[in-house]
Amino acid sequence: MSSPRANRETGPIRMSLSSRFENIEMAQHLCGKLLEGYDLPEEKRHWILMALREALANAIKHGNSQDQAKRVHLDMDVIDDTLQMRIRDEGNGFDPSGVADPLAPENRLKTSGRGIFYMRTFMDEVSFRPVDGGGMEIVLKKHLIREGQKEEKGP
Amino acid sequence: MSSPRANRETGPIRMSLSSRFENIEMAQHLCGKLLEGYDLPEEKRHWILMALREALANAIKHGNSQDQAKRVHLDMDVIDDTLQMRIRDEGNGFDPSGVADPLAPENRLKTSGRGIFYMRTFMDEVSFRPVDGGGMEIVLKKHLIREGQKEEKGP
Amino acid sequence: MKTSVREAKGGVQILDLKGKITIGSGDVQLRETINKLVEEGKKNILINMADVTTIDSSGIGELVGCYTSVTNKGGKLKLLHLPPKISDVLTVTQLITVFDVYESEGEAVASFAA
Amino acid sequence: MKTSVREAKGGVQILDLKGKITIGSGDVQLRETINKLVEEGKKNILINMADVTTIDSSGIGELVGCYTSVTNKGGKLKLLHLPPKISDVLTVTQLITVFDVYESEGEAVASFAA
Ligand SMILES: Nc1ncnc2c1ncn2[C@@H]1O[C@H](COP(=O)(O)OP(=O)(O)O)[C@@H](O)[C@H]1O
Ligand SMILES: Nc1ncnc2c1ncn2[C@@H]1O[C@H](COP(=O)(O)OP(=O)(O)O)[C@@H](O)[C@H]1O
Repeated sequence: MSSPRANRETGPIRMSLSSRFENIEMAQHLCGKLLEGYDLPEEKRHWILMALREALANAIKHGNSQDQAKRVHLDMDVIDDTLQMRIRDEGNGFDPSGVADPLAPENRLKTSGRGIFYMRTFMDEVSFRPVDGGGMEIVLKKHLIREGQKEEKGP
Repeated sequence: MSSPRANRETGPIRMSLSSRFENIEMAQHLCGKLLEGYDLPEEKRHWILMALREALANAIKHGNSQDQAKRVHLDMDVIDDTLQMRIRDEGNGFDPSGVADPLAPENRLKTSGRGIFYMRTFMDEVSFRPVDGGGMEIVLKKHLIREGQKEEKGP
Repeated sequence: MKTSVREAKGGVQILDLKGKITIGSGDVQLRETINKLVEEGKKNILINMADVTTIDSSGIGELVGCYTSVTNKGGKLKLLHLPPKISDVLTVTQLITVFDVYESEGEAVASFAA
Repeated sequence: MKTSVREAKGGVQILDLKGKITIGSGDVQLRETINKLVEEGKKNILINMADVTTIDSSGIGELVGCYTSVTNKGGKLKLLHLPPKISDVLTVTQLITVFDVYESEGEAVASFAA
């Protein structure tokens, strides 16, 4: 019998989806399955899936402008107990440093602009890089804490 | 509100996995999610997922010789209510016409050789083609019958 | 998402939401329901969030948009039965103080008369 | 997959299987359990399939392999409580007639004495 550790290792999982919001659930479903091997508190699992949702929604909406011919690419892997998700679109990219702070008083009641903030709140690490040939890649990382660890980042 | 039909259409879903048998469940899980939109009898769903399992097992075992650096590729789509799954490996391919009939008396008690037979039994269409640059692609098709249709192919 | 509207004491409109308020599913629907109430001259709206299963930043944005449009018309929009995760999501973006949030329907309805 | 062995009347070994008998998970384990029983000289083996949730062609292959190795040693391998889908899978490959299949544990155990 192999150790539980070995059972969990899947190697990198890649998927790509047509740019439809309905497909976000497909990706969440697969990520949820990947996380099954880890004994995560339900809350933590929920925040990870929400961060993934936000990243995919941005890739579909802002990146690919909901053009269903364009694809959203998701790579997932767990390395050293850290979940790493890369979400890539086929859009024009953007400058993440230019994104407004949703907590600034003048933005507090805006109807948008909270997606990246939520990702940063729920994940340990969020980074952006432009992709060769256009599009943006966002990398989300979260350490999947083992037994005995109850502390949570995020709300 | 969009029609149930429109909700179901996802566009092609692609995934790739490292060559480990444990990953078969990942792909089944995603396929199961794709099928959720269709009101399939549980039996039918089960046979589709079993056929997918057999194709992936062959890709991992015979195609990629369980080399975890090699990947198994799965494309899924539903077109005109027909599920179409393409399973591709990075192996050396094979000649499907050379595969022995598992029902022949001399093969009946063999410990292997039933995978392709099961795929053919459970799916409407099974076809093979060698991939440029090596590897085999197998295409599995199954019509996802709507309400009022109770007839099942397969056992 | 499913929406249904009931009227409580004092003409307070209770909007029961059920399901997801996420991008492409429920977010626009929420706005349209609220806009319709506002157009009908309903000014006191209580959104019952008890059966909302998921919300994302788009859903939160719509909630804020509804708040603003009701307030701009001189009305009040309040929230009832916030599930803990939605409360968390409103808290981190400092929106929880913007909304009046109630745990009891009776108290919530009465508060509009104050 | 989980396996456990109990002994019934007449020295019949009942092997209770639980879970999946699929490639890379349970298939080899089944063979090893049966081989061990055969090596210990146990000749009458009844496999209780009631709690087998999934089987694939590898699992079926192992079942056939176990049948052959038990039979070759002059023993008997029979099946108990076949779930319908596993029965279907054995039927289409014309293996269902190879195995003696029982729905009652008592009858199955008694059959070895016949
Ligand atoms: N993948 C992307 N491609 C292009 N622009 C993006 C992408 N992701 C985010 N953006 C830009 O960053 C802004 C902030 O994103 P976000 O915080 O998620 O809020 P929202 O999506 O509600 O605007 C977006 O409005 C958009 O201009
Ligand atoms: N993807 C593949 N690449 C190479 N050979 C394959 C592949 N799939 C099937 N085969 C060949 O076809 C044979 C029959 O496959 P199958 O009917 O699934 O039975 P089994 O896998 O039990 O041998 C295999 O033994 C193998 O030689």
